[in-house]
Amino acid sequence: GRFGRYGGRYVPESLVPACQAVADEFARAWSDPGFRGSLAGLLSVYAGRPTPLTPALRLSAELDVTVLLKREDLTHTGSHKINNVMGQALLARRMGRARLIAETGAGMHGVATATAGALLGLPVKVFMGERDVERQAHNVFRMRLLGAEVVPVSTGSRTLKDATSEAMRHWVADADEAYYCVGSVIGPHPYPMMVREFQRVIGDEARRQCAAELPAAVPDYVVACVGGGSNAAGTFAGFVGTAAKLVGVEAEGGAGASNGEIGVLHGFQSLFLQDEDGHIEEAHSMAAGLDYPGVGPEHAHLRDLGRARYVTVSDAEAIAAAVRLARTEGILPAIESAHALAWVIRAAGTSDLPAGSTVLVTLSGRGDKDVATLMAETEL
Amino acid sequence: GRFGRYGGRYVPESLVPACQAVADEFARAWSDPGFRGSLAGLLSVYAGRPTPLTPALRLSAELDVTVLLKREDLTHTGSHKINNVMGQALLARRMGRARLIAETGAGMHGVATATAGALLGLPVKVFMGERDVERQAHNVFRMRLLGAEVVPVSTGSRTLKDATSEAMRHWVADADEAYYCVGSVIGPHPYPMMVREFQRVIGDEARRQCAAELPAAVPDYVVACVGGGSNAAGTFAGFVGTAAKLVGVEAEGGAGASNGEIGVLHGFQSLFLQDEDGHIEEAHSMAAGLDYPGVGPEHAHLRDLGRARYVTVSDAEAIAAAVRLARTEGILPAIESAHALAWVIRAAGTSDLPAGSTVLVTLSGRGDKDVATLMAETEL
Amino acid sequence: MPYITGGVRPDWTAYLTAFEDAGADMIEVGLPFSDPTVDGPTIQEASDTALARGATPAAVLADLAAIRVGIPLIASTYANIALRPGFAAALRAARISGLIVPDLPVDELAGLSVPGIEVSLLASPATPDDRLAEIGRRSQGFVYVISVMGTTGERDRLAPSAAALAARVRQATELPVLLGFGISTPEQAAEAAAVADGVIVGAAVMRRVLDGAGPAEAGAFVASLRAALSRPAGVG
Amino acid sequence: MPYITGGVRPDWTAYLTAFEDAGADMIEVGLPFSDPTVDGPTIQEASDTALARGATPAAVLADLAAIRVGIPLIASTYANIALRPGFAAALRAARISGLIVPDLPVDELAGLSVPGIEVSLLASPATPDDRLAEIGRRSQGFVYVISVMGTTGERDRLAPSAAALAARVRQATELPVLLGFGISTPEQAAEAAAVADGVIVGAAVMRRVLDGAGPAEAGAFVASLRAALSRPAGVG
Repeated sequence: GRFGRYGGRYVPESLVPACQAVADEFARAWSDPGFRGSLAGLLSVYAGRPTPLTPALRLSAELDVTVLLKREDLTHTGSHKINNVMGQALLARRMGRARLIAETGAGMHGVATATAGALLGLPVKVFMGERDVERQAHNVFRMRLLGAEVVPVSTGSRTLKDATSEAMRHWVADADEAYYCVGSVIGPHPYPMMVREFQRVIGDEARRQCAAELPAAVPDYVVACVGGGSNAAGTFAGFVGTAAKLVGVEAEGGAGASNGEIGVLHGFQSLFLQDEDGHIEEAHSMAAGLDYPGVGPEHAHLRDLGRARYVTVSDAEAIAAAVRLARTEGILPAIESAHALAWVIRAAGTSDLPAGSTVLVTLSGRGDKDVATLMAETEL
Repeated sequence: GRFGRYGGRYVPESLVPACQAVADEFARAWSDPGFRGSLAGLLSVYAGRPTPLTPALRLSAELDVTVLLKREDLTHTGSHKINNVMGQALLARRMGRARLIAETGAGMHGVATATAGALLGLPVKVFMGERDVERQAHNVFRMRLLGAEVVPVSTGSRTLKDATSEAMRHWVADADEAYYCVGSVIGPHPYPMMVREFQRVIGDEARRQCAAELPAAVPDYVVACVGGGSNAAGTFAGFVGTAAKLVGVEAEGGAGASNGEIGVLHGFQSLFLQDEDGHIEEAHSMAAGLDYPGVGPEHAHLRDLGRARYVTVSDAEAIAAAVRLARTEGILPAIESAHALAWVIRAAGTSDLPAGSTVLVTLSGRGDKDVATLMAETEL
Repeated sequence: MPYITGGVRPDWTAYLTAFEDAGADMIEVGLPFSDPTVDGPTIQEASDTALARGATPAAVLADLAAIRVGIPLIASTYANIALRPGFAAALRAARISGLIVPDLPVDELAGLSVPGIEVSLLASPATPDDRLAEIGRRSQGFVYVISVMGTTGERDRLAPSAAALAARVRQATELPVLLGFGISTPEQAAEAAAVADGVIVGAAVMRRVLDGAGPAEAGAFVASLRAALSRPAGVG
Repeated sequence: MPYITGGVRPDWTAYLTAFEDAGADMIEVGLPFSDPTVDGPTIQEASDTALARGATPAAVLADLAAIRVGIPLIASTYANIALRPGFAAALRAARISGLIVPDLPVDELAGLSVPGIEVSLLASPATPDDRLAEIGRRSQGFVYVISVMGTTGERDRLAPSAAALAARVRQATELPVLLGFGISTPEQAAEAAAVADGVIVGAAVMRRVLDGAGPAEAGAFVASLRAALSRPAGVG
């Protein structure tokens, strides 16, 4: 359950058996070809895998680096989140659990969980801060369309952190029946490891695609955005054993790996933004998926090892990168994914990313959800 | 240029040479393995083809018919429109045209054309009625993000029909430089035939997938929604030579094939809603993509032949079908595509679609664009 | 040949008499259609105005049947109207002698059945020679030469392409050659008449009608155009 | 053992004296944390109130260092606070003798270094026997028995699971067994005391404090609980 100094299982005693049950069942399932076949089948016939590796030809010419885009934006529901929730929902069914619970901030993980629940006929309860319920009425409605129950949380700041607390409380009280579906490579063991395994399909596919497309078989750089870090963890998993340089790109205002200190939150030890008293600080990013004060424990470990590098990008750089990709390739990326591109654009031609390099960028999701935000922020 | 009584090329003399140039170049391109290879390559690495054939397991169990969904909702930009615009944009480039022009109503075809233009570096001019520009600010912004110029049209009713007229006027004045990108199986020859050919990838893929998945190799029924009718034309093209029964589903308020009379509009002869004086009537459907007073000429011909059947579905039935698919399969279809499903739901178990049948339904697009409309129309 | 959109004003037939008095040799009467895709903004506005007044092709033709005009009347309308059953009979009842259908090119002519009515075809600067020959062969009454690539509407000066095309059309037909699209001033009319047998003036007339010009004023404008045509035999 | 959130009111240390006077055997002092994920709404509200007042673990411990209480003080806080360097020294300076860290289960105990402080572990109804044995072996001071699956907070009656678990824990340890979670009335306290060595009452006390009960009123509530414990030697 550890990645170097990080990870672990910091949960109330009441939840230890529930976490252990998930860990045990995941271990069995992951070594069961039947389970893996079911998951691979769903990801293929339902979620649209494999996703393409798209050469960004015009952007590459402008930057003088070869940019390859791993297209998670083309999956069902529009982001890599589906890889993970399909895996966990199948696991929950295998465990005989009666329902799924999840927390959500902007609503993306909630929609993904509601989707998986609808597909498998598992009722879904999504905990969401009251303020987020108001701000994200579209996604609330979408979850309800999918048959999920959205539970508004009125405690504390009435946002994601409170929704997370409430979901955990609910899990404690209903640990026998409910399966807690975590949305990123965070949480108590086995979640960070398990979610990485469910997301490694991104990296494994990309590795094969690169081997088929690139003379060198492996790109020089592999770049992904990092909030909790699940799309990056899944991407890196395919390349950690190669010579590719790994780069995780955080939002300036939510840079746990870049600016955090060691601490414990949400069941795991990792790097968190916190004040001198040990209180967790709020993250600030226009990208809801990067708006998290910590980072998955494996990323903290990869940073310590020097195997991956973590950098930050501002909101403004991310917006500019999103617009640029739309203009050059006809692809509007999620503002989260645009962070990864923004670093590539900034670094191209410098010693960080020399001219002539080949760089794989994971487009974790599509930008349709961000059009309103971009409209408010951009003059066209 | 004819499909039985329908089709033709009813355009001003000024445009005849331009249409003929498109027809000639398309004929050359379509028999050129290089062109077809380029297009197939882009559809694969860029647009995410092939799209899956997803068995709708829970809905099938409820209806007692086997429902297979052809997932055009998973393509880049979220609908089958991309198949056509990629083909036409490649053709425009092959013809050395300097820019693309298109008209759009709700904005979907405009966004698709802007996408193709951005990818190939071709400037795009999209004509859009002023009222639509106001109502569809999101899509206008999206087109501009993609680098397209949106030209508001202030004549007449300031909606799609005026945008179409204005685009054709513009084409007349700029026929040497501009390529007119038509969004459906409508318009003067060669557009209805050419767009069908670009969309037949839907039917060809589905045919192969059915052959691999179904004991009978071919479904009993093939169902698709019909506005102009491009996703249906593309789907039907793969099955017209089989024993499958073809069903086109129109919106009650835009049922050219079901309720229209022979006439000429937008350069082609077909079935149109019109009054006793020969004035074209406005269509009324909550599905922007079905809100068209006519139908592609090949559909009119298939109807006359009895080879395909055309039926209508109300707005309310379509909404209910969209919600039902979200609940049973975790897929929110475009409200257009929901029309096809609504007919399946209504007909299942009747002599129109007997219990035990196998039915292929083309999900032409995803429903994300319709969430606001559904919110206004549905109480959850 | 001046143009008037049928039904654009309650007194629209009075313009016909005024145009006749102004020396017009023929008059083109537009039958309004719901989707005038080929027309420019002025004629489209006239068409919308007529439709909003409840004008229908049948009503316009009925208005014509009720009056007497001493010069030929040419109807122009869209294919959707022209291809309807009974259309030829309605034209004949209104004493219409000719027809222009701008969205019905020569290739689709076989589908149009209007016995007793002369169908004039259009030629455009983009039309190649072999096609021009067919148009010349199959056109009736006259050939309508589109002076520029574009739609109907006023323009500052006669396009240079006009003369060249008119000359090419003359090679292809014995019929009179009329020049249209974008002719709006007596100077342009004179220029045009130098290369063609006559001119068709649509938008420039309708602009004035839409701006409130009554039959007398519109007739005076037509007279000014007619006077500018140097050749007395021109079909003005 | 009553509970108070450190820093919840300016006069919060006065509650400690009141609880001592009311007969409490020990007092649990909560050190507020920004993300109290394990606590129920009442304690979370108390924690947020304290944080809003600017309470920090250091300030709360400094408040304690400045007063004298004659009974043991047990700190409770979250792992993120407990694992920080210097935490043990701060506890000792505040004369804290024990520590509860609800999100730090026995598996993670090795990472916690608080020499001189007794770390009490929790047992839950879901804990299997072998694990209970390890908890009994490694807990210090007492074992905190979670009477129900769920978070802190008031409930109508003592859960039936409580007695069974308390008995299982007794098999696993020589330490006193304290029952907590959901005990809010003297009747429940009496029920609990019948199966355990004492009870921990948190939310029921804090609800009153948040509703405005001063030290005297809160002390009276604690006294009523204390009186209900039938066994005089009970750790109330």
